[in-house]
Amino acid sequence: MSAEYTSDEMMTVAAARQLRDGTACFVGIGLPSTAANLARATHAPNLVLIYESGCLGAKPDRLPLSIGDGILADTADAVVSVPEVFNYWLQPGRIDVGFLGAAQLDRYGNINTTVIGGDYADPKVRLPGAGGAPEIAASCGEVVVVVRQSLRTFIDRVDFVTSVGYGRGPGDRERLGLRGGGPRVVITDLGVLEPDPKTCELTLTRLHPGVTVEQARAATGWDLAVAADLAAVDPPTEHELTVLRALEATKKVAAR
Amino acid sequence: MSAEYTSDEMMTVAAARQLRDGTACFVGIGLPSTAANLARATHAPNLVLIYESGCLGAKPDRLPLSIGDGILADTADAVVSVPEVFNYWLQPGRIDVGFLGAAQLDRYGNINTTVIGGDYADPKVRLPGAGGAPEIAASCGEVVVVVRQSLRTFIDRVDFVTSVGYGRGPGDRERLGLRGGGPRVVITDLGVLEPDPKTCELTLTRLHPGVTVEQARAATGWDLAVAADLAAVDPPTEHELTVLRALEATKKVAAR
Amino acid sequence: MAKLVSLAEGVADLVRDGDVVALEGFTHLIPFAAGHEIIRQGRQDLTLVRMTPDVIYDQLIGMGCARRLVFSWGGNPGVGSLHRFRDAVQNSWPVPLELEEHSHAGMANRFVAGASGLPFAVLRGYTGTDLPRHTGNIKTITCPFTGEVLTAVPALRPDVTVVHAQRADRAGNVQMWGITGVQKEAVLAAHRSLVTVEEIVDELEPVPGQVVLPSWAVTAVAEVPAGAHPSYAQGYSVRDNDFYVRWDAVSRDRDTFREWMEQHVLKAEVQA
Amino acid sequence: MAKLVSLAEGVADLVRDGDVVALEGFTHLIPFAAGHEIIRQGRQDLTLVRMTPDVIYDQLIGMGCARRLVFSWGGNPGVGSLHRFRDAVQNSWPVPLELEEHSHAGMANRFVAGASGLPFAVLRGYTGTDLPRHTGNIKTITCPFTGEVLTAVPALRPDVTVVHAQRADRAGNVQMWGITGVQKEAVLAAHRSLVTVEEIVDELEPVPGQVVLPSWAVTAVAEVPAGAHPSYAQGYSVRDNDFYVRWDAVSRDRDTFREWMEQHVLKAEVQA
Repeated sequence: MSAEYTSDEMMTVAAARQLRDGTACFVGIGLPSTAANLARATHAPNLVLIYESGCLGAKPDRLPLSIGDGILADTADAVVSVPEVFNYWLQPGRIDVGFLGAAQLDRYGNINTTVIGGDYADPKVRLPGAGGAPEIAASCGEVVVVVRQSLRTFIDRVDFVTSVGYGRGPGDRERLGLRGGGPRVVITDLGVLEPDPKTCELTLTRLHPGVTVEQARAATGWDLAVAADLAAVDPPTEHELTVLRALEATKKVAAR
Repeated sequence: MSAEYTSDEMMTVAAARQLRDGTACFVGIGLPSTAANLARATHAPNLVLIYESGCLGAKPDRLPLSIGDGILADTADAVVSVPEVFNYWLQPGRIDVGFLGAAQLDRYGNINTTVIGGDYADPKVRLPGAGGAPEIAASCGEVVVVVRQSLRTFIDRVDFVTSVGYGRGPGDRERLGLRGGGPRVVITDLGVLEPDPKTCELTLTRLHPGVTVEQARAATGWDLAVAADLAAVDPPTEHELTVLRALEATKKVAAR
Repeated sequence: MAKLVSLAEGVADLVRDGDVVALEGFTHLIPFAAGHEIIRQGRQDLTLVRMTPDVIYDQLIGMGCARRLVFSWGGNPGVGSLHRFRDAVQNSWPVPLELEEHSHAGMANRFVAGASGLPFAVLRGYTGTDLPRHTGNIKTITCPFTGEVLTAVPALRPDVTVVHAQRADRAGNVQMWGITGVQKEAVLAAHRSLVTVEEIVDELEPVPGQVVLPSWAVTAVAEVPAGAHPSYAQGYSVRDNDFYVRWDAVSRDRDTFREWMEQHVLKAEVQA
Repeated sequence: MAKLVSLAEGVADLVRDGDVVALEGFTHLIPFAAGHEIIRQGRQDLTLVRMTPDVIYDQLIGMGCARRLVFSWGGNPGVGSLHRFRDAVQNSWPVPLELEEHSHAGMANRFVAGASGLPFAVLRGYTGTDLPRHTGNIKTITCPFTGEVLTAVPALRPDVTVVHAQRADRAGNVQMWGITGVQKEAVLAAHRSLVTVEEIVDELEPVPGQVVLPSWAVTAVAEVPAGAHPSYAQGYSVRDNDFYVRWDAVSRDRDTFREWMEQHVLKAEVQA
């Protein structure tokens, strides 16, 4: 029996499970960082965490509060300059997994973190922008996206392509010359989506315990494809929950 | 009264005097390194020595035996990578003076350190090659050349242009887009040559004590121009000689 | 050789109305005190450049110092959005703010090109995104050996770069360590530079992970203890994470923001 | 993750006949022991790459291991010329040696491009020299923003790079310091890499000026104490300057050279 848990906890645990031990992971701040550190503290002790601040192989014993948290430099195998992390480490395809969040995501896994609504020059909401994401999405071996699923975030066509998923469909990544594999999986608070091997369209392949297909459809701004062999995600184990909550607690302590 | 001294000592002292205190100097190994360290130990204590091994602001208390001598790293303000020394420090024109030697030098101050005689594919003598010299000669604010003068070295046209002086004459550096000023002065064991402001041709402007114009002409493979106001170089001072000999002695000790 | 100056002198001498100004830093070593001095001295019409404009840029923008922002990620790190930045973009308050928007990889390489004395940099970047449609200076370039098409971005050459570091010696040699971001490149790319430091010491003891900027590559150095607060200086201070959280509330409202700036920046005692 | 191997295993696994091989080092940390093992294992037809081929390349060339040399300065540092290199170029002894010749700036940038996953690098270099007349892969490139014409050189991607470092830990993370030249770039540019180290330790204590290569960026690590002799490893040994002077005499004559190699390299006891 699992303990009680929130949908955000389920999402973070499911995201952490996507990271294989011994791989190198380029970590965005927020949900991806929490999930990556959970993975390192559970099934993937040799996961190599790479932050765009230049920290290679960071091994924080608490959750970093930003991408430039001192704990990352203190525990890294090497701290390199920001140009170096992008040019020598990300660009040549040395990083196995890019771990990204999104403000908007479309059916082909394209990500928007730039502007919402209106047009670029006069947007409804101005978001922080690209950061490292366009090149993480282009050059990592594969991409894992973690994002809460809602009609606001899961839309048919993103207002601005900040980071390319599968573009407008099959063959687009190759045509653009992007060398990484693109989004392998999207983890949400409702379940798991994976690109259809033929159409590249994000398809619901797993649901978190207690979530229905209808709920997932209702939170998706396009006609959501559902896998024939739709499966259920295992609920968080006691151990996963304990470690995750301990990590979250360190964040609150560090913020004091 | 000065003490007895050799023509090589006179050459080294005259070369050292060319370096102004507080400037940054890109130092080749051999004669240039000896002269630059002599300058630092006498009139130019704040001369910034830069070696292509990545040592910025090296302050060796003995003569380094190679461009990668440990004493350079131990005493440098910063040790940077070889790509960095060329890209961030030399290329943008941050270095005031480039201090070079030569196997052959022509009337326009072009330098050969690549091959002598025959053709490139089948040379009479294969020399070490370019090293950092082409870009030092191109990008430093000015270049000082130190070289023993003889018919073997001072030839009408170098067999191979390894590093550009004034090319084939006035305007060539500008046409090539070279941003440094080129050779300002050539110091030999016989005297000092400077480019004619109009023709860019190396012109004998000073003679070391006891050397005649005829000797200089006899050691030059082209019809050597002589300045109307030909002057004499001051002989080495006691202090210059004492410091130079002490430096040379450290070299013998370090080599043990 | 770098001149040792007070912060007020340094800003007065080196930062001019209309300049392209980079105050660089990557969460660590953000030059807050220098940014505040720029605000106090009333600089206007600045083009602000930075990979990660955060709270100090929110303040500069909210106080009307900037007419243009060149950047790749503008946010309150670990907290969320920048409300003064948003208000300027969405509502032109207090003055309109032009944007020139890049990715981190693009901005980092633009500084590298500037530091290297090259007019442009080559990278694999931006491809397939909407950035090139809105940012004019992202072009393609073809490899003369393989024919492959890559991306080119122009060099960044700020009029002045301002950074904060842990230490300098009396000769003006600067030492920083920990996360040093793109600061070396930003200083070397600029025509002038001002470095604020936690302390000026007799001798710079070498430290693992250090980046040293020789005195002759820096224009001026000012001793400004805690000059990175609420950011941090590794070995000297820890990040004031509460401040960043509080800033979210302070900066949401124009009046609250102005009052806060009045009290904490404009009326702050200025070092002579 | 890097494998811990013996030197003999490392060379046997990673260096193959016909390979493009870079044994990098800039006076400091020259991988002599690894070069000797390559000679003992009788590798042939190698394309040797290095900015500053020195005595170990003279030995590889004199023993007939190489058919091609890509370089920017070939000499005996602080002493003079390389006689085996000269003999190969001037007299094709023991086998002909093709040359591909660059400047240091060009070679360094070729390694940077290789490490960066780019097909070429841009620099201000070679202009007006005779190098482009004899070296095919030096081209021009035009800045898409300013129209300025610059120089392009293709990326270097060695099949295998071999370097020597001070230390590694048991996980295979490598640490070097002092003059580190272009070694990081040479390792990252290569398809495979072998690092020999003075010692393998439990923990890599941080050192000022250190360059760390994470284990996952290195193929294999071999513990080879004094593996840089007659070069040096800062913190472990000093340069055997006498050796370099003696090499001048040893290497002038073909027979003396062969005898020396027979005695000091071919018959040397091989670590298992």
